Amino acid sequence: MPAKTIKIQYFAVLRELRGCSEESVQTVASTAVELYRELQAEHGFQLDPDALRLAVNDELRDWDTPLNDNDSVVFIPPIAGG
Amino acid sequence: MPAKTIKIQYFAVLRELRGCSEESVQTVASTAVELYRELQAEHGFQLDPDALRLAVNDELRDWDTPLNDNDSVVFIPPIAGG
Amino acid sequence: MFELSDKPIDPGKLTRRLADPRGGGFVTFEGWVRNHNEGRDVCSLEYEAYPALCDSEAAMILAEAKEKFDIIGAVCVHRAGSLAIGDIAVWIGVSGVHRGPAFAACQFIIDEIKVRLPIWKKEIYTDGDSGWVNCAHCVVHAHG
Amino acid sequence: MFELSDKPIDPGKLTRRLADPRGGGFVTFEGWVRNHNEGRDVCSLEYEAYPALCDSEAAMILAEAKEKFDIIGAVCVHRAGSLAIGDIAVWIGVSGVHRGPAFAACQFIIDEIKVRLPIWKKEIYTDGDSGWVNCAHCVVHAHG
Repeated sequence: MPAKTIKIQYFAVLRELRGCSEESVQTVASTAVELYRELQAEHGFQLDPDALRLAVNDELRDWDTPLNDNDSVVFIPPIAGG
Repeated sequence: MPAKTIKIQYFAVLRELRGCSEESVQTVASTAVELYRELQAEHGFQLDPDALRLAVNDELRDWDTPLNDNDSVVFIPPIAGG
Repeated sequence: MFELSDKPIDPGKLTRRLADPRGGGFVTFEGWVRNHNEGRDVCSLEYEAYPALCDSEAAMILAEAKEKFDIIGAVCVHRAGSLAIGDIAVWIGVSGVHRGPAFAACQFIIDEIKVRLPIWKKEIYTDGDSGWVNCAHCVVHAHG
Repeated sequence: MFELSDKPIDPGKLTRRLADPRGGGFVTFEGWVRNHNEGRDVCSLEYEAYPALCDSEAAMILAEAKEKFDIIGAVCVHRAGSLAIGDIAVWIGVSGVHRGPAFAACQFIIDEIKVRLPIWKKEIYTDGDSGWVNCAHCVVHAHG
């Protein structure tokens, strides 16, 4: 499976845990949940996917959404607006 | 029964029908509804007491409230605030 | 706090009276003068009030709201005099620690204000006619 | 209309956008920064937002409100950045011909905004500690 380039934006607690707002990664992950598992392993994120929501290309998506080259991904921590 | 002096304030449609905002009347009426009936007879008010509410000395009262000398009375037409 | 006002209502100023560091939710209601009512084109309005009874009824309504709902503060101002389309006829502001009670109290207050405050509204129509709102039958009888 | 704003919210200016001669009832909600939350004394807040998804979700919420309720217009502005106690974090205004739908729509919009907009709130406490609201377990795990 060829590697894809995925842009990731981090917000709030994940931005602090990762130590940056944005990065591009090379991955062979076929779905968003696989990508998240890779990042968890690499950075030690302790948040379970169940606690997060997912956006791909700025739209809310399921965790088993397939990833394409140049997709932009956001893992959304528990929100607290208003 | 001795005559009492009653101050009457008129508002809205009753003020227009009576042609004044306030007057003092001498009356032997023992209750507010009797006074209203006298005024109806004198000025041709066609509004039924059922369509009005009553205040005596700036407090809401029943129509059979007894009147005392120097009481202040308001007959309240249907309201429309807000 | 309730006030009958002959002057335009200033929501910003009234809001500042309700500022409170404990407050998390703030709900306001403004009643605006509409350009139509019951199928007729309205040009302007005259509000007439019975001040003493307005004050005591409004104080009672605000006290009831504070008893029924978990709110911090409530303010209501009602206009008297001549109003144009778009003018604020009544302003209600309610602050609370949480928003649910603030919404409920604000609705309660305007509902009660509408049925309990001795205030009358004369509509002046674009065709030159005019009439006391909710008093169509009074006028008919008066002319009858 | 929805807007994320880095600057203080001006309710008067936003209200003027909703002025409409047909409007009879106007309801607003302001979310204020409280000096306490879940038993802790709060000193200030940082709001962080994911702008692109905020815009599309908020547009959807406002469209849903207009479909569900008989209203004329609805505006929502949410702050981003540093806020002090008493600052307006979110402002919603809804105009309607009648007040019932305006109240219902305003409540609907704030309820949906709270659960759907990707916005995060970091509370800075008077004891110097800080934390992401609704994310206590995230922080615990992060330190674990």
